[in-house]
Order: sequence, then structure tokens, then C-alpha cells
Amino acid sequence: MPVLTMVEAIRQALEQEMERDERVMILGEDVGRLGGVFRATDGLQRRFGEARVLDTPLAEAVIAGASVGLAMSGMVPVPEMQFLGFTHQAFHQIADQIARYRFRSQGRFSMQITIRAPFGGGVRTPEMHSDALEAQFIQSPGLKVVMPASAYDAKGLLLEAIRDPDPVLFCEPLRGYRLVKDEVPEGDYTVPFGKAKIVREGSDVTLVAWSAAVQLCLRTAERAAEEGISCRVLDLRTLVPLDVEALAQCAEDTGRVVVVHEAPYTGGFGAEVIATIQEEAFYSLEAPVARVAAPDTPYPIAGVEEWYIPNEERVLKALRRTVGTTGA
Amino acid sequence: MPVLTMVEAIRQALEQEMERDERVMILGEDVGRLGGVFRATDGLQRRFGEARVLDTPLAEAVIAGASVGLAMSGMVPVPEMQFLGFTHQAFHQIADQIARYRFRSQGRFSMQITIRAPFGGGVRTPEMHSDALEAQFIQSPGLKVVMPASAYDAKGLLLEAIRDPDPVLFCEPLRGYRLVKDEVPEGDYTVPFGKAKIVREGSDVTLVAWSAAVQLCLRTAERAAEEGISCRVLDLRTLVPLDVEALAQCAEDTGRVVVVHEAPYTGGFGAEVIATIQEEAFYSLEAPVARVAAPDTPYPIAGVEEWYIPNEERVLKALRRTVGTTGA
Amino acid sequence: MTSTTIFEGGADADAYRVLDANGVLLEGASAPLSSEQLLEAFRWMLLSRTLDERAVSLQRQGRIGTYSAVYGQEASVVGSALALDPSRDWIFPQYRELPALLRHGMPLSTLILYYVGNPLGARPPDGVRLAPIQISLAAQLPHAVGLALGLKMQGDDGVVMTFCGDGASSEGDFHEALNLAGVVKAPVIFVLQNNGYAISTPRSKQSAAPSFAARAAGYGLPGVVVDGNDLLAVYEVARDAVQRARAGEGATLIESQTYRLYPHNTADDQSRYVSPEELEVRRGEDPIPRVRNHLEGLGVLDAAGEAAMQRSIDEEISTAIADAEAHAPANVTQVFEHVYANPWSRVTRQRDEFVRDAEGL
Amino acid sequence: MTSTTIFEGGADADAYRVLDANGVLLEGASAPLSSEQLLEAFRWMLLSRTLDERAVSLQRQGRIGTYSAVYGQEASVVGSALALDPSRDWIFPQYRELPALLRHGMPLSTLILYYVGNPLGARPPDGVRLAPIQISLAAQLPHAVGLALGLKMQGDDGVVMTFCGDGASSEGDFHEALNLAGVVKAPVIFVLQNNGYAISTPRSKQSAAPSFAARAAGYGLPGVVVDGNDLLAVYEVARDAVQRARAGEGATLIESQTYRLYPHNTADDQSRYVSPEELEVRRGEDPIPRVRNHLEGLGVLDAAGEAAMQRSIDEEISTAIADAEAHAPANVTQVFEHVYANPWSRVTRQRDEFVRDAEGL
Ligand SMILES: Cc1ncc(C[n+]2csc(CCOP(=O)(O)OP(=O)(O)O)c2C)c(N)n1
Ligand SMILES: Cc1ncc(C[n+]2csc(CCOP(=O)(O)OP(=O)(O)O)c2C)c(N)n1
Ligand SMILES: [Mg+2]
Ligand SMILES: [Mg+2]
Repeated sequence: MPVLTMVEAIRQALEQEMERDERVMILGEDVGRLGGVFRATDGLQRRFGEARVLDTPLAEAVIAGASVGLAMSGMVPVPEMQFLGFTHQAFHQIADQIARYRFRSQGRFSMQITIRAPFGGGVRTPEMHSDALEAQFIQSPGLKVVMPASAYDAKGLLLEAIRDPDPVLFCEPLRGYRLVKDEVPEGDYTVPFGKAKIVREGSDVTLVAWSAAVQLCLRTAERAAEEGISCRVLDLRTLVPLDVEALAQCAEDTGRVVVVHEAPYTGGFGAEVIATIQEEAFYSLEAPVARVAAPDTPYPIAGVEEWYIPNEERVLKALRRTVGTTGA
Repeated sequence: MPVLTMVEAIRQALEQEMERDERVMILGEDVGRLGGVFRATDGLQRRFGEARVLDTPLAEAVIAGASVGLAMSGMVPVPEMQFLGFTHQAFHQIADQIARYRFRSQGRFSMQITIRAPFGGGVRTPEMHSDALEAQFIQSPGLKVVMPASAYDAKGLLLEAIRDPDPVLFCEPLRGYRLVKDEVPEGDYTVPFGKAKIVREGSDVTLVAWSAAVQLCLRTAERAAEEGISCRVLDLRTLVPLDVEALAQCAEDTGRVVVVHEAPYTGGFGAEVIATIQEEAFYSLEAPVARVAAPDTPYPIAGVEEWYIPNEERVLKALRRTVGTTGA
Repeated sequence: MTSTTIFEGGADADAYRVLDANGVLLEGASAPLSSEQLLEAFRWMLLSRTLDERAVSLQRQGRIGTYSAVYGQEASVVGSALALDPSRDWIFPQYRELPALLRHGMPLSTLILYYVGNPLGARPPDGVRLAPIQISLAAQLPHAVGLALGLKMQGDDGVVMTFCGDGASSEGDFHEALNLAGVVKAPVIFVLQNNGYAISTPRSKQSAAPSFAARAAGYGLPGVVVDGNDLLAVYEVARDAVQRARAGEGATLIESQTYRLYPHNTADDQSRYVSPEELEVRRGEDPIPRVRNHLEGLGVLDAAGEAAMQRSIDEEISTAIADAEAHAPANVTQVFEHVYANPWSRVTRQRDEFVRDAEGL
Repeated sequence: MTSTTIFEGGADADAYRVLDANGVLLEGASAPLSSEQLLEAFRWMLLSRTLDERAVSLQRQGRIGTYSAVYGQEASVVGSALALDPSRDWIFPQYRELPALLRHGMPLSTLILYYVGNPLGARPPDGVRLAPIQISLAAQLPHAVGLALGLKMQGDDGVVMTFCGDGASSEGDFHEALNLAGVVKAPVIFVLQNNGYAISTPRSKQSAAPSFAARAAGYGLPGVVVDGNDLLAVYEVARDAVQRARAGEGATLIESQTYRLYPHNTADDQSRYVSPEELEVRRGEDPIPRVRNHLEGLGVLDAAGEAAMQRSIDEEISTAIADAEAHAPANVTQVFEHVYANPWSRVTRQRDEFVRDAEGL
């Protein structure tokens, strides 16, 4: 099977879906002739024309907002936000319009829209570009939030997203665009939402993560193994829908859990993971679920970001503490 | 001591602070001649003039954004968002500008700004007006989030907020504006941030809440008492800073906790309360911490909102379940 | 509060007009509507006005929620909507355009259901080319542009009309939407109803622009100022814009200068910010007598004719109210329906629990 | 990709001009700047250009992060900034106005520290009336209006200049800021640098407006189009706007039509969207030779003089780079400093733990 980077897998998914379904279109800043600042849409305008790969003015709210109308007209828009941080300019259109239009119109209008947005740190790009904002979209019922960690999942989840009649926020890890490479089938396949994936087996503790943090957890699990700590790694893949059963099962199986994310600590999605686990598997927990996250400070400039985002040492430390702790 | 409604207490705080500190000014939609759609700024324009009580064009982003520059100029702006839901139009200015400007300028510029915004259900007002969005602002380090539940706290916390050199999102419960009445000193006083308050003593279980949900918890605690369940009620007052110690203490004291909020279940601030409690007081917990919240659906139209927002029956049910559960 | 002599609202001297203040055709002007069309328009205006009065009284009785009246803006709303073909064109409303929605195919009883607080009241029937009422001001403008672009891409000859207020036009969404419409030449008509106020905020504090239509040039669009209380002028301007859009010539911004004769909504107290003198002057510019005079001048309407029309309107409204009130009351499952096409497990669990709880009560 | 003959960027025929393409005063025009001022301006332009070249090479060597060059826009930036009095006026930059920041008092070594990735590089020294570089496009415009309003309220006679790009001007914040500026008559000058592109998006796809200055009328503001490659014209237009603002006459929108001769930034590949022909034509409109010719014509600059100027610039830049690189490296506590004036307990705990961990490594 061909090995692709994440950004190649995403590009392939877009191209194949535009080929398969002529309602699918892309719109956003620099998506056309440039092929996107990360080349995720490279060559698509040449292939599908300027209408279906639309270079828009620099205005995130109308990119999201026009997608509402495009979806109503029968198109299947896949807007690109150049960076997830700039969804803030479109927050009212995403959270109050795209997410709720089906509900508001009582099912009359479907919002078959997939908002793609890269994000995440470790590539020396400034605030807003790097911010991990996924938790801010969880309180927007109607919207699904998808966070692939591998090239395989990126393609399969993106195809699932575009075909889902519900709107999806599809967050792509900048750090994974070129660094993450894995086998990607050339043909059509989808990865279902709400099914977390055990990407490494282990028995002492489960590391729960999504997006770029999954790779971090896999690397740390290797090091932990050298110390005799056997880590399972659970990749959530989608935050909404959340795979509640998988979280409960992992807590039951390993009794100990550490959740890792790039977003700030307080109010990050890690809190929801913990709340869900203690609701579903309280009696299986042998230690408090630990969180490894960015501190409660804004995303900093490149010179200090290495301290800001979670690294192997911090995950290891949390693992040691969690495993060293015995049940009450 | 005079008994005031919450909206009267807020108006009094604004008037007294504008009197005390001539840098303090109000800006927003309809805050001037009308005195705000809820009369929170009634009479202030007449008293302090059109410049210090500025009726702005209908544009939330520039109300927030102009406040940045006003603060830089040495003013102390207290912008009003007509409803918390419309902070979404200003999300980029609040989360990425107001919250971070001190950090971005490395301390050169202080954002002494208090954004007032009413919200919350139960008053038959439509979506966006009623949405409880507090959790969406937690992942904006730099910003403090204040949620008074009584008239006394509303005045004291608002004075604290206006004087705090850090920016504050000050959320006022619509339902409490006229319904909540309590004793409010006429003179100057502040209520410190980060100090939760036990508003009712009890020994079997702690109800954790903020804003309008505190009254709901107090009412439910009465009913629970009739059933022989003794409830402590903890009013968080501020979500950022969070009173981590008080949460841990309550969990230790009562062993059981139920958190109640109006916002949707998944990813609400209740998740952070649970995560914090299990981190700080894991071994004291005798049952999983329960959440009572709105379901994971958008705020609905008036005819069905009675089912949507938490009510006494749902809190009681959670209390019974939590108290009926024995430790592992 | 001192009242000034410069009033807010009303039409500029150079706004486009067809009728004079008394409903007489201006010199050289010709009526763009036939007598039958005029009668139809007048009936919508009268229905709108009657509905406002009934709704305000229903609200006082607690039978419906907060209501924003069209009162005073009937010519502006009806004249615009008349230029559309409901079988192919679309409307994206703000919230103060009820007769436009009705004329476009929204059943009155459904609309009333909305004001009663039933979620179903927000759903335009299948085939009715209408977006739901918008709460978030100006958010509908990008939607309208997107739909217009989608129609164009699919070779559909429909055009889109969207309404917004003078207040809403200060939102960033207004700018982003009009700018995109210009670039993609979307077949969309922006009807900006400048009624002098946004709640209490007067036109003069909303913008220093000499006219809102002056903004059109900054997007490469034609902008028109029309006397919004002149039904014929509004219709003509809207019709031309629709023709241009349908012919592939792109978008138009119409500033319809009118006046909100009622308070912002049933919760508002207009006397706090509008002087009695101003209201008095603006009442004299009421669009309804102006059309009535015109129709009487044409000899196609008399007192008896209008009385009959009024009776049929009263009946229509009463029936619609009765229908809406007879509708099954809202129930708990409606909190959960239509949130997702494919709801996820937790939402389904919540629904089951909420329904069980509600039944248990 | 076919290259078209209609190029993006460059100045319209009717843009305001003082110098002809060869740097000769147009008939009837008089120079608004003295020879000394012109020499000062030319030095800023040359410094800017030299800095761009050095920065691009530092970036290639991995010594600084991504860098956006001013290259081609020196007259536009320097001409605008020269109209300000740094002791009382303020600048709110986007990110492509480096010589303006330097002239306003930002030390070059501090700026380089920013590009090196040290948080301290973002802090304008006390007393320097400058906002930090803005990443979120157009977000600085509301800030500028707020500061201008605040100065006015406090009787301060300072004015505020803020820059944004043709791309940024499509954001909602642009609209909301200019509209508010009009209403409150804020002493603010909006310099819209139309350099033909927003990354790869050409001017023609950014807006169908005939000019961006045409938007001013929609806010009740004067709008001016100036040849942004004509230093004298830019200065004159900016000076007039500053005078108006200082005199209490409110805001101005200046569209400075220029061209971005370099790629968007060091990560961009311009050849994907700009034709060699277009670039060739625009290189011929480079603002630097134009001022040089003018200065030579005036007899105040010759090759030797410029060489000396260049040497002092090279030295200044080398010293600043050395200073920045000699600066103590960033450390972990900087993640936590200046987040809150009064940090809360959890943040303090995190800081202590992070610092301990970093020391332990
Ligand atoms: C984004 C947003 N901000 C604020 C409000 C609150 N609000 C509702 S109506 C209104 C005034 C609208 O004025 P205008 O657009 O002129 O319409 P009109 O009511 O005059 O028809 C305001 C401020 C809102 N609904 N949406
Ligand atoms: C709100 C926002 N959206 C998108 C971006 C990404 N971005 C950075 S620069 C740029 C182009 C800006 O173009 P323009 O305003 O014309 O300025 P120029 O680079 O030409 O000086 C874009 C899209 C951003 N920084 N902020
Ligand atoms: Mg209005
Ligand atoms: Mg540009």
C-alpha cells in the first residue's frame, strides 16, 4: 500500500471526493492557484475549475457563512480556514449558524459542511496559528469535531465527514502534515465517527489522546516500556461524537488513565475525558486520571514553545505518578 | 441594609465606580438614553454624559476591540454585550486580543476591561439570548470569568472586576436580574475573585453551581432536606480563577458532589469541576461526581425550554442517585 | 431629554419616489404595477398591520412571546417581496418582514406557532424558498450570498433577496457578505430597511455615512436609495434589481428609508428615546393611507371594498391563530429532534432519559 | 497558468502623485519635504530594504523565524510614518511596516529579538507609542479607533495611524472600525496598503470595488487614493490626514497603491501565482530608485553619499543583530510572565512545576 503523509492523504481524499460527487466544492483563502498554504488543495483548482475551488476574499465569517447558503442550494461545501485560530473570526457563523441551522429550521435544511482547519504547535509558527482550540467547539451542539492523528485516518475520516449530513469541524495537525506518514489505501474507504482506536496495547495505564498528541503518546509509551510501564494508547479520533464506551473500557482494563492534549489545562477537552471516565467507570479507577496539557497561558512565541507544549518528559512524569499511585 | 435586585445592584456598582474613578466608562448597544435593554445602565448617560456612556453602532467586535484601545489610552472601559450569545461576533477580539494583549505586549499594556453580558434561560427569550456559554471562554488564558449569583456578589464582584488590571468577562443571569433580591450595602466593598462561597451548609453531598443555578440548588436543597438528604451548596462565584481548594474541601467534607449548570452537558464547565475534584480529592470521593446540565442540544425556543434547562426534579434525581451510591 | 428638530428615519429628499405624499403619481412617473397587483399589495399591507395589532394584544394576554411589529414598514417589505417569484426565488429574512414571508408561501398559522414558542413554527414548508427568521443580526447576509452563488453554479435562474436593518448593517457580516457578493457576482438583492432606529439607537449614531446605499460603491455594486414608504417606488427598484440579478449582472444594495412606528418589540418603551413630535411627523408618512389614496384615486378601492378586505383579513388571522393554538403543544422530544441527522449515543441517551422523566412527572 | 496582461497591484492612473516615474516633480507640484527630511526618509527606505535582504538570509540560515519583507513598499510605509510625531502620535501596525516602527522609536535589536523568537521582542519600550505587531488581520483597526477615541476624550492631541493590507480590508473588523471612527469622529488615519496581493489572492479577487478608498464614503469619511510608490505623494496625503485628525475633523482612509516585490514571506513561493512579466513591470516601479533620482536631481545625494549611507546602515543592522543574538536566550518562565497582572493559584503552581522540571532536565 502506498505510504502518504497526512497532507497528501487529505489532498487525495479531497480530489477523489470531488471526482465522485460533483456537488463537493472547496472555498477559502489561497486554496486555488496556490493550492493552500500547506498544499492541501494543490492542483485541485486546475482540475475542477475556479468555481468549485474558490479563492475567496480574506474573511473567515463569510467563508463559513456562505457555506450555509451553498449547502442550502444543494452543494457540499468544504471550506478551509487557513488556521483554526481564525475560526474565532467566524465563531458566530460556525457555532450559531452552521451548527444549529438544521435544528433552527427543524430539519428543513441540512448543513452538509466540512470545515477544514490546520492547527497545533511545534512548527515555530505564531499564536493563533498554533492554538489548539478544539474544546471551544464542544459546546456547540449540532457540530461534530474530528481530530485525525494518522494519514490513514485523515483520509477515511475526511471522506466520512464530507458525506455526513451533519456539519463537521475537521482539525488537521500542522506538525503531522509532513511528519506523519503511513499506509493509505488508494481507493475509497471511510472511518466511522465515534470509534476510538487502540493504537498500542498495554496493561498498566491508558494514555488518551487525539491529533498530534497521539504520536507523542506513542513515543512516550516506548520510553515508558523501558521503565517497565506498559501503556495502552487510545486515539479518540473524534471528540464529538465521543466514544464513551472505549473510554470506560480502557479505564476498566487498565485502572489508570492519563489524558494528553496540546490545549491549555483548565477547561480543555481532557476535563471531559476525565468527567466521562469517572461517570462510567468510577469503581475501576485505581488512581486519579492525570492530565498533561499546555499551561493556562496563551500560545507563546517560537523561542519558548518547546516548554509550552506537552513533551515526553512531562507525559512520562505523569505516567510514573499515576502508576506509582495505589488504589485507596 | 437595603434590599436590591441584581440589576439594581449592578447599576449601583457602575454608578458608584464611575463617580469614584473618572477613567471608568461604559460603551455598548443602547446603553445610553435607553439605559440598556434591562436598565442596568439606566440614568448613567444623563449623569455622566454621552462620552462616558457611549451608545455604539450595532457591532460587537468593535465594542470589544475599541475597548482594547481605550484601555491603552488610560480609560477603564466597561463594555456591555447586549447578550452573552453575541460575544460570538466578538470572539476574536475577546479571546485573541483582550485576553492576550498583556502577554503579547509583555506587560507593556494592561487590559483593565470588564465585559458585562447577560445570559441564561427561563425567561422565554430565544437562542443566543439564553445560551450559557461560559465554558467557551475558559480556554482563553488571560481572561477571568465571573458569574455572580446574588445581588450582594454582583455589586462586590463587579467593583472587583472593574478595578482588576486583568480583563474580566462578567456574566449576569437574566433570570436573576429582577427575581434575585438580597441585602446590598450602600457603600463601597469588593468581593475577591477565586473564593467560592458556601451558601448553605450540609453534610451528605455538595451541590456545586454558579450564577442562576445557585438559586436552583438552594431550592432543591430544601426539598432534599425533606427527604433527609443534607446538601451543602457551593457557589463558585468565579470560574477563572477557580477555587480549587474549596472544591477539594467540599469533596473531602461530604464525599459526594453534584455539579449543576445551565450549559450543555458535554464540555461544560462541570467537566472541569469534576476533573479538578478527582485530581485534588480522589480518595475522598464515595461516588462519582454527577452532572446536571442542559442536554447536548442547542438552546430551544420558549415552548420547550422548561424541559431543557435543569430543574429541581433533575437535580433531586441526581442527588438521590449520588447519595444512594455507596463507596467501592 | 431634549427633543431635537432633526428627526431620525424617514426618506431623504433625493430618495427615489413614484408617489407623492398623498399617493398621487409624480409628474412623469408611471405605475409599475397593475391595479390587481396593487390591490394584492394593499391587502398584504393591511394584513400585516392587522396582524401586528392582534399580535400585540395576544402578547399582552400572554398567548404569544415577544413580538416585533412591521408597523410603518409595510410598503418597504411588501414592495420588495412583490418583485420576487416565489416559485424560484428565495428570501432570507431578518425578523421584521412578516408579510414578505407570507406572500412567499409561509403559512400564517405556522408563523404564529413560532411566536407561540413551538419549534415547528420555524420550519418553512418543503418547497417554500425561505430561510428561518434570524436572531443573530446580519448573520443571514453571508447565507444569502452563498445560496445565490450555489444557484448560479448550478444554472438555476433563481435570485435571492435578503433583508437587514440599519443597525444590522454595522455588523462585520454585512461587509464580508457584500464584498463577496461583488467578487462572485452573486444574484442577490440586499434590502437594507433603514427605519431610523436599532432598538433605541438612532440612525445618526449608527453611521456617519450620508446614506447606507453609499456603501455599495465600496463593493463594486449599484446602490439605490428609495422612499421606503412609497410602495410603487420600492417595488420598481426591487424589480430592477431582481432583473439585473437574473440577467447575471450581480447584486444590488437597496436602502429603503422608512420608519418604525411601533416600539422595537413588545418589551420596548419607545417613549424613552423618541419624542412625541417626531412620532407625530412620521405618523403622517404612514405608507398605508398613501397606497389607499392611490387606489381610491384609481377608482379600484372604496370604503366598502376595504371593509370587505378587512373582514376577510380578520377572518384569515383568526383562523390562523385558532389553528396555531389548536396545534398539539410542544413536547420534550422536540428538544432533541433535528439536532443531528445522525445523533450520537450520548444525545440519544439523554433524549431517552428526558422523555422518561417527563412522562414520570 | 496563463499570464494575463491585466496585472495586479500598482497605482491607478488617477492616484495622487507628486513625482513622475523618474523622480521628477510633476508640473505644478511642490515638494512637501525639505532636503534633510527627504534624506532621512531615503535612509529609512534603504535601511528597510537592507534589513529585508539580511533577514531573508538570516531566515535561510535558521537564525530567525518566518519573515515578511517590506520590499517594494518602502515609500508607502515610510511616507506615511513621516507624517507622525512620535512624541505624541501612535502607530498600530499589521506586520509589514518595519521602518515605520523603527522611525517611531522601536529599537532595531528589539525587533530582531522578535524574529528570533524571544517574547521580549514584542514589547515596545515604555514611552514608544506603538502597538505590538498584529497576527490577526484587521483586529488592530478597532484598537486604533478605541485609542484615538480615548485620546480625544482625555484632551490629548495625539493622533493614531493604523496600517492594514488589501486582504485584511475584507475582514468584518475593517467595516466595524471605520464605521465607529466615523460616528465618534476619532482622530485616526487608516493606511490601507494595497500591494496587489494577500498571500496569493490577487486584488481582483479581493474586492470588486473600483478602489478601496471608495469605501470611505460609506462611513462618512474622506477617502484618498495615492501612488504608494511615490514617497512625496504618500507623505503629503498622510500629513493632510494627520492635520485633519489633529484639528478634530476625524478620520481618513488612505489607499496606498503599491506592490509587494518579494514573496508573502520566507515560506511562500510567489512563482505559483505571479507571472514573470508582471513582476518585471512592477520592478520597474520600485520606489527606491524613484526617490534616489529625485535626490540626485536636487543635488543632495550622489553615489559616494549613498555608499556612505549604506555603510552606516549595514553597520547599524549588524550591531542590532549581534545585540539581539547576544541577548540572554528565552527561558521557561517567559511562558508564564505577563499573562495576568494577578495570576491565579493554578497558574502559579504550573509555573513552579514547569520551572522545576526545566531545571531538572
Ligand atoms: C448580533 C446581534 N447583536 C445584538 C442583537 C440584539 N438586537 C436585537 S434587534 C436589535 C436592533 C436591530 O436594529 P435594526 O437592524 O435596525 O433592525 P430593526 O429592529 O430596526 O428592524 C438588537 C441590537 C442581536 N439580535 N444580534
Ligand atoms: C484573520 C486572519 N486570517 C488569515 C490570516 C493568514 N494570513 C496571514 S497574512 C495573509 C494575507 C494578508 O494580506 P494583506 O492584508 O493584503 O497584507 P500583505 O501581506 O499583502 O501585506 C493571510 C491570509 C491571518 N493572519 N489572520
Ligand atoms: Mg432599524
Ligand atoms: Mg496585500
